[in-house]
Parts: sequence; C-alpha cells; structure tokens
Amino acid sequence: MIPFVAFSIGRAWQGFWRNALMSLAATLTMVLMLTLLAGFFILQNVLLASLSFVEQKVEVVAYVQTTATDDQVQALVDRIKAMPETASVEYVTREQALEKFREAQQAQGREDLTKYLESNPLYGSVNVHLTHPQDLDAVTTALRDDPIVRNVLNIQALVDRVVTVTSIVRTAGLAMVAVVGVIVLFIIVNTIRLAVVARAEEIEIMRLVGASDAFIRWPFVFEGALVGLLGAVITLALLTAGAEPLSQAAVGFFNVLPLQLGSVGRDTAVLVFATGLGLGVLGSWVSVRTYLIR
Amino acid sequence: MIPFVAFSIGRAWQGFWRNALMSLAATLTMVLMLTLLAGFFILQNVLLASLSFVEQKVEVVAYVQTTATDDQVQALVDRIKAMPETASVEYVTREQALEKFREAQQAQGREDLTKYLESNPLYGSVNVHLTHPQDLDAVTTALRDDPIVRNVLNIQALVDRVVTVTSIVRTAGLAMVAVVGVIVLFIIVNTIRLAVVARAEEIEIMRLVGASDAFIRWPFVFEGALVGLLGAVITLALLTAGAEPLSQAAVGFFNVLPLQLGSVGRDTAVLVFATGLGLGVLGSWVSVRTYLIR
Amino acid sequence: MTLTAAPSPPEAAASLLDRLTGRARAPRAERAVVVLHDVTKRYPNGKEALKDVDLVVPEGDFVFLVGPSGAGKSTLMKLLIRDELATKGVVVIDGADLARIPRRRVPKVRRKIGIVFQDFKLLPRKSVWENVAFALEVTGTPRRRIRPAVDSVLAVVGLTGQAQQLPTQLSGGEQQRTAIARALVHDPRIIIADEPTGNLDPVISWEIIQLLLRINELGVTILMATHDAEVVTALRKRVVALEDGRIIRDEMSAAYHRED
Amino acid sequence: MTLTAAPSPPEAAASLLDRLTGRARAPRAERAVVVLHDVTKRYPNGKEALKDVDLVVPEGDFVFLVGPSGAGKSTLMKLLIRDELATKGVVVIDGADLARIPRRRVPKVRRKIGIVFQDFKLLPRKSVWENVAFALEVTGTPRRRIRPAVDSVLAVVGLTGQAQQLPTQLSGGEQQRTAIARALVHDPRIIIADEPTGNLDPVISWEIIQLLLRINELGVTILMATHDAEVVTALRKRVVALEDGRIIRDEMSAAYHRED
Ligand SMILES: Nc1ncnc2c1ncn2[C@@H]1O[C@H](COP(=O)(O)OP(=O)(O)OP(=O)(O)O)[C@@H](O)[C@H]1O
Ligand SMILES: Nc1ncnc2c1ncn2[C@@H]1O[C@H](COP(=O)(O)OP(=O)(O)OP(=O)(O)O)[C@@H](O)[C@H]1O
Ligand SMILES: [Mg+2]
Ligand SMILES: [Mg+2]
Repeated sequence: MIPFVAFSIGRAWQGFWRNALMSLAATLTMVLMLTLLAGFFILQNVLLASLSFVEQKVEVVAYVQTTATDDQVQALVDRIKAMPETASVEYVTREQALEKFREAQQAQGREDLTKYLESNPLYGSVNVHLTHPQDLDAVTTALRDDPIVRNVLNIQALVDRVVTVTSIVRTAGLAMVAVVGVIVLFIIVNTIRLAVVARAEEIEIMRLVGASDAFIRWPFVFEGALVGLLGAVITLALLTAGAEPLSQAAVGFFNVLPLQLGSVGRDTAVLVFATGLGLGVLGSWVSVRTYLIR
Repeated sequence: MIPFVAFSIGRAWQGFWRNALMSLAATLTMVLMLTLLAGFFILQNVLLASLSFVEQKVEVVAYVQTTATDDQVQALVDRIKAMPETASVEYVTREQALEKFREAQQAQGREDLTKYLESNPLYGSVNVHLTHPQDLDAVTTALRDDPIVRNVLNIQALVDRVVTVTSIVRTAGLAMVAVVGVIVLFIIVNTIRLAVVARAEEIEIMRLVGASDAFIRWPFVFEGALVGLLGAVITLALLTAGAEPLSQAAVGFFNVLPLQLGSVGRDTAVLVFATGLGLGVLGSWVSVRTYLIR
Repeated sequence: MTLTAAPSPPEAAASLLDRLTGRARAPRAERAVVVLHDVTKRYPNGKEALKDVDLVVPEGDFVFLVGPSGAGKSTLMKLLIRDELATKGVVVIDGADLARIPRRRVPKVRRKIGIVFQDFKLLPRKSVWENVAFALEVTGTPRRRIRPAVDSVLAVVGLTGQAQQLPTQLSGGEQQRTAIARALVHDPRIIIADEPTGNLDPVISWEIIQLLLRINELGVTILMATHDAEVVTALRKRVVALEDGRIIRDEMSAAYHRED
Repeated sequence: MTLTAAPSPPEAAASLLDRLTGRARAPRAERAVVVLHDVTKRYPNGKEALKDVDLVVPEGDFVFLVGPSGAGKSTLMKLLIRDELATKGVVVIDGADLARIPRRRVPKVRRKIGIVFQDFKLLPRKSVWENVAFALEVTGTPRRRIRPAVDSVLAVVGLTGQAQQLPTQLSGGEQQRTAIARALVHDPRIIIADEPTGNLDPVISWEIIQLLLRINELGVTILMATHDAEVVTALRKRVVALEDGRIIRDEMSAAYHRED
C-alpha cells in the first residue's frame, strides 16, 4: 500500500512537471476560479452583515399613557425584552422625549414651539429594536395588548419595504454565489478534463502494457490534487496579500455600517482548500474514468 | 484569397468536430464565462441605477424669510433650477409646511401642538434635489447667498455618509466587474491554449510538410472564432430564456426602487458577442504563435 | 551485459534474465498458451481484418506471422492482448477466455505477455529508463528490484547510453529497442513482437533475433510478425501466413515464401 | 494504376505523375541540389549526432544512406528540411542556405522536398485522403486539381480502398504508404525517404523502390535511408555510409556492405 501511494505521488509529481505548460495553465485556472469563489463568499458575508445591520435599524415605538407608573413601565420593558423577537428595548421618558424634540427642531432651524407650552405635551415611549423585521406583528400585538400603552406607531409600510428589499437582495446574493459556485465547479473540472484528454494516448499505452486501473488512475488523481492544492495555496496567498489594502480601502464602509464579519477569514480558507482539493481530485477521477471503462 | 479563406474555414469546421470533446469543453467554458460576465454587467447596471436612485433622494432644504414676495421666491427657484447640479426644485409654502407638520405629528400619534398657536410659526422652504450629492456645497452656497433665504438645513453629515457608501459600493462594483472581466479573459484564453497545446503535434507536422504560417494559423483562428461565436450564441440564448422569469422575480425590487435600465439588453448582447469572438480569435492567435516562432 | 549480482533464486521464480544467462533451466510443457478458434474481426467501418482464423500455439513455440501489408497480422496481435475484441469466435490466453474474464483481470493477463508494438507506443514524456521500468512498476515490483532489472535489459538491447533520453530524442532503431526492452523486462510467458526489426540495421536485427531465440529456448512462447524474408527463411521455425484476413499456410520449419 | 485523364500539359509544368506515365520527358542537369559542408549537429543534451559531414548531391542522383541504428541518418534528413539547425557548417538546398534564409521562405524550401518520415508523422485526425491532399492544399493548389492528383497517387501506392480511414485505422504498412503518397503528391524536386519500406512486405517494398527509381529517372533527386541490404546491394546506386555521425564511405554503384 505505502509503496503504491509513494509510486503514485512520485508519478503525479513527474506528470505535473513534464506537462508543465498544461499543469500551470490548469493551476492558473484553478487560482482564478478559487479567487472568484472566495471573493464571492466574502462579498456574500459582507452583504448578509449589511442586511442584518439595516434590519436592526427597524424600531417599533409604543407611546405610554401618562398615568403609567414606573413599575408598570418596567414590567412592560421586561416582558418585551423576554420575547425572542426582540433585539433590544429602550425606555424614553416624557422629559427625554421633549428634550429630543427640542433638539430636533433646533437642528432643523425651526422655531421651538414648546416654549409656548406650560406643560410637557409629549408621551414617554418604549422603543423596541427587532431581530428580524418580519416579526413586527408579534411585537406590535404584544405592545398594544398592554393597558399602559396608549398607541403603537404604525410602521408596517416601512417594514414591508425593508423586508422586500432585503429578501430580494439576500436571494439575489445567494443565487449569485450558487451560480458562481457552479461555474467554478464546471470550469475547474473542465480544465482538468482538457488536461487529461490531452494525455489520452498515455493512458491508452498504460492500459496496453498491463497497468491495472488503480495504477493508471491514482497518479492522475494525485496530480489533480496537486493542481488543487497548489491553486488553493496560491489563492490564499493572494487573498492574504490583498486583504490588508482592501480592508484599508473599505474602512470607510465599515465605519458607516459597523459590521461584524467574525470568522470569515477562517471560513474562506476552509472553503478555498476544500474546493481546490475536492475539485482537483473529482475532476481527475471523472476524467480518467472515461478512458478506463473500456 | 477567397479559396484560402474557404479552405481555412472548412478546416476549422473539421478541426472543431474531429476534436469534438475538446471543442465542446472549450465552448462550455466560453458559455459559463460569458454568462458570468453578462451577469456581472447587468448587475453592475442595476447597482449603478440603484445608487443614482438613492442619491437623488438627497434633498437640500432652504427656509425662506416670511417677508419674501412670490416674485422673489420664483426668481430664486428659477435661478437654482438653472444650475447644472440641480435635478429638481420644489417650493413649499408656509401653509403647506404647517399642513405637513400636522400630518406628521398626527401620524406619529403626538399631540398637535400647533392648535395652541395663533399664527403659523413655520417657514416656507425651497427643496432642491441634487443630481450628485457631491454638489451639495455649490447648491448650499447658492441658496445661502440669496437675501430671502433665512437658513439652509445642514445635511453635510448625512450627505457625507451617502457619498461614502455609494462611492465605495460603486468602486467595489467596478472592481468586481474588472476582476471578473480579467478572470473571464484569462480562463477563455487559457482554455483555448489548452486545446491548442493538445494539438501541438498536428501543428508540428503541418510545419514540416511545408505549410506556411498563414495556412497553419488561420484554421486555428477560425476555430477559436467558432468556439467564441457558438459560446456567445448559447450564452445569449440562455440569457434570453432566463430574462423573463428573473425579471418577474425581481419585480418587487424594481417596484421599491423604480430603476431605469434602458439599453442594458442591447449592451449586454454586444458585450457577449464582442468578448466571445474577440477572445476566441485572440486566444487561438496567441496560442498558435508559440508553435510558429521556431 | 550487466546483470544483477543477487543470489540465484529458486527455479520457479527465476527471472527471464537469470535464465537467459544460464542460472536457471527452462521448464518444458506442451500446453497451448494461445488459442484462437473460428475468430473473425470486423472493424466498425465494416472492414473484415480477420476471417475464420484458427490458431493453436503450444507453450514454448516460436511462430513467425507473415503476410502482405494489411493482411491482419497486427489485428491478430491486438486480439491477444484484448486491445480489440473478436467479433466472432474465442480467444484464449493461458486458459483465460478474453471475452469472458472480468475487466479487472485483464491487466493480469496482459502482464503475462510482453508486447512490442509496431508503432512502439512509448510514453512520450518518460525517459527510456522510465518507459521500461513502467512495465515492472505497474505490477507492484519493489524499487530495489526494478533498478537492476531495467539496467540489465537496457544493456541487452544496447541502450545503456540512451537511458535518460526521451523517446523524441531517440533514433527510430533506438525507439524500437526501447519497446523490445519493455516487452522483455517483466519476464513474460508469451512475447508478441509486431515487426520488431523494421527499423533496425541487419547487425542489430540479428542480435535481437538471437536474443528472442535464446529466450524461446528457455520456454517462453514467441509470436513474431515480420516482413524480413531472410530471417524467417534462415531460422526454419513455424510459419503462419495470413492473406486478406485468412490463414493460407501454417507449416513447421518453413520459409518466408511457400516452397512447393 | 488509375491516372488523370487531363490533356498533357506543356513540359515545364508536367506533373510528376504525368511524367511517370511517360507523357513528359525528364530534364537533365548537373547542378548540386543538396550540399552539406563541414556540418556538425550537437543536440541540446550534448549528443553529437553528426560530425564534420561533407556531402554533395547533384540533381537527379539516387543516394542510399546506410549505417547502424543511431548513426545519424535521420538527423541528416532533419537538417535538410530545417527541422533542426546545424550546430556548425552550411546546409544548402537548391541554392538556399537554410541558416540564412528568412523564416517565411522556409515553407517554400520544404515544398520542394517530399519527405517520408521514419515515424510517418500523419495528422491523426485527418483521413488518408486528407493527409495526402494537405501537401497540395498548403501550396494553394485549387481544389479541382487536388482531387485527381490525390486519387492517382493513392492508386499508385495501393491505398484507394483505405482513402477514408484515419491513420489509427490503418495497418503499419498502410500508414507508411500514406506517408509515401504524401511525399510524392506535390511533385517535389527532391525526395527524402527515411526507412520507407521498414513496415512493408517484400513485394510492396519492391514496388515502392521501383516507383522511386522511375521517379528518379525523371530527374528527381532521391535520398533514401534504409537498412534493407538486399535492395541496396541489388540496385548498385550511390551509397553513403554513416557511422557514429561520420561519413565512413561514399561510393558510386556500391553495395550495402563494404566490398574490398
Ligand atoms: N481500427 C481500424 N478500423 C478499421 N480498419 C482497420 C483498423 N485497423 C486496421 N484496419 C484494417 O484492417 C486491415 C488489417 O490491418 P492490420 O493492421 O492487422 O494489418 P497488418 O497485417 O498488421 O499489416 P502491416 O504489415 O502493414 O502492419 C487493414 O486493411 C487495415 O486497413
Ligand atoms: N532530439 C534529440 N536529442 C538528443 N539526442 C538525439 C535527438 N535525436 C537523436 N538523438 C541521438 O542522435 C543519434 C542519431 O540519431 P538519428 O535519429 O539520426 O539516428 P539514425 O541513423 O536515424 O538511426 P535509426 O536507423 O535507428 O533510425 C542517436 O544516438 C540518438 O539517440
Ligand atoms: Mg501491422
Ligand atoms: Mg532514423
């Protein structure tokens, strides 16, 4: 077993370099395709993060009766906080509301109407951020059912809009990643097939001098794996080299939309390696098969 | 000349079909790559349209002195309208402003403070939509310089944000199209090179029996052109078939953001044809060259 | 002739090269190793290259296959290694009916045969040494036994100096000798040689023929297609003559041409 | 032998096949068409395949090139069609110094030569007919003249029945005859044949030799490398013997082996 594996790997290595032009062309294709795939994967992650950021901006505002006690309000806040649909809850008192209103009016250069008033005409409010804007209904109902709630601001139209846009963008993003993934798959397998087809004669000769299928197949499979691995390593090197300047350039974007990308780097590396190696092996396996079944 | 062209085309046709496996693999690669390119091109157009839509939402509001006459206001509106930076100008009278304010307060469930007032405390305003948000300064200055303008709402921070996001998204989009374009270019040329490399022996034999460079090159170039053309036609067929269901699916998106995509269809067709044909020809030309220079 | 310095192995496992140098004696048998019964081969384009061929070759025989160009000699040889399947009839190699055995046993049968192809069929990207070593590697022979075996067989055919060249860097005769070396190196029970001296000068031709004769004397069955009338006539071995796909003559101790 | 029924053209434009059938007479000349002066060929791996070779072949000569395998015969022929360039010395074909002429004139020189390669070098994806027609197509010969010329040359070498087969579907001898047909069809001034009968049976071999002799009588210069001692000795033509890259013998009306 070990001599066989050593033999196959040795022969794969030879095959790769004796066919240098072809192998490097296949590796280049591999690199480009993996770069494309990785680019899309990262982009998709940025997109998803951006969309959840946008979605978290959706805020349900419930105005509280002036008669409500602090305890009642606190109970309401706790109850809403406990709901799984809720991302965060904030209580704005009447005084805070007036203060905000004044600031807003001033900022807009409008005359402050409140100075004509003796009492504060505004209501305190409970502001709820949703995890998913689709859950609007559940939260609205929960708020409205509470006796201390005067009314809940109707933002259904706005939410519908956001939900439509984000779900379309999300679907489009997924579709794009899927399409690019399929294209990458086909191109890599195709390239390896082209390289194997060019050596059909070689396979034919091996068969005729009595090489068993394993002896013909495995060197090619390892050669495919070599192309895949080399492609993956080069791709990751390129991505690592490009990551710093790119994220520098994107810093404005990430400042505007403070996104959490977490483990994208690691995930991308895994994706690139698995795809490169997997498709290299699969491509050779399938391509050689055509010549063995005879 | 004509016999030579006929000869080359005939031989290209034969070469394509005698090498069917290889030719179809190359054509498949061509189709996938052109689809990718076309997809990106369309996406880029949607993106650009979306961004200009967002940008056109930027509105500069200038409050007008209560003392301003209708003629003065009209003069201001006309002057601003004449500026190239301006997309559209709207005049909101004091009465309309109060009306809007009341509606807004009501919609938010707030008490109408205006009923406590004897006179209208709001100002009329000139609202200007910009073609490009970067031009904010010019328009703001032009408005502020007018004696009847009381003050201009300061939206610099908001505009900066919009400009940052849209320019990053625009640059990223362009970069992506460029990267995908380069990848498409390399892959197609590479695929054709692989197909030609596999026939190095054939070229060698032609040389040795006294075929001149033109007689060797042109059949290959025409074969490349055939792969390119066939690829382009299949790609366009796929896109046409996919266009209807896709735009059906995207109808929600286009409703939310009413975009103008104009001549994208025609442009895409031109792009796909030019790229397919161009790269097919270029790829063969370059690949055959390697074997001729000896 | 360079040879391995390994201690002489037991007779059953004695390698061809050991036996050639007299270290082991030849086994004797009268079993038929090649049997063709009522074989017809029609190519997909309709050409009938063999028609109702019957041929039995006992173990240890030396058979010349002669006949004009296009008579079907190479086709017959292709049937023996199952490169082509007979359209009709049975082909049996060392007891294995080639049309019946499972696909995975085919390589085993092929390894019993050493074949020199008319067009050499060398691996274009491997050196002479590697081309020959390949026939041993595919049977899982350990590396330390491959090296001496290949070196000595290359010495036998006179290619020691060309061992590291690629087939494209060889003269026609050197390519042919590489193909011969590959057919001999794995110690086959049957050697099928299709025109093995077509590109060789008379001196090397005779050397190769002498080599095949010595191998034959050690009990290896040899089937050789040739157009070399001089050699066939001089050796007085069994001659099978094909013409237009039919066996028109099958004589022991015969000449290239019919002698009546 | 099937031949074109076209009316006999003026002598200068008479095709090889027309002249072969006696419709035109052979021109006579004593110009040297092949000149090698002090030629050495060293391959990139250091092998010196030719050493200080001097050879002058006058127009209309018939030269046998003999020598053991690896002597340098094929290398010499490769130099003549500029497949390889001489490391040292001058190679002149019909007045053109191959190392000096611009690259775009090389095909023109090659078309003056009809070459039969030792390994045939047939285009693998074209039929026999197309392989032969190719030598005419590349010179821009009109289609209506290609068809009869190819048909008749295939008839001459006896391949009319195989015209539509691919090279992989041919016997060794048929491949060789296709290569010969391709070398003849474009009416070359010089024919270079590298072992053209290695895969042919004695009968067809002699027919091909007879054909070359008749072509030679029409004024075409012929250079033929061969291992066929019988043919060389029987014909008593000029024999150039190579050994280890050097010309060791150059005699008129000679035999395959030195006769002292
Ligand atoms: N794959 C094929 N398809 C169609 N016809 C074929 C094929 N292979 C061989 N033939 C035909 O079958 C006949 C016999 O071919 P084969 O190669 O057996 O001849 P051969 O006796 O070896 O001749 P040679 O001495 O010239 O090598 C030939 O006429 C050839 O054209
Ligand atoms: N491309 C090459 N690179 C290195 N060495 C080569 C190359 N081609 C030929 N040789 C060597 O040059 C020598 C002469 O080769 P050549 O093909 O001229 O011999 P030949 O006389 O035609 O022999 P044969 O009769 O066997 O065909 C051989 O020893 C061969 O190994
Ligand atoms: Mg044959
Ligand atoms: Mg030679």
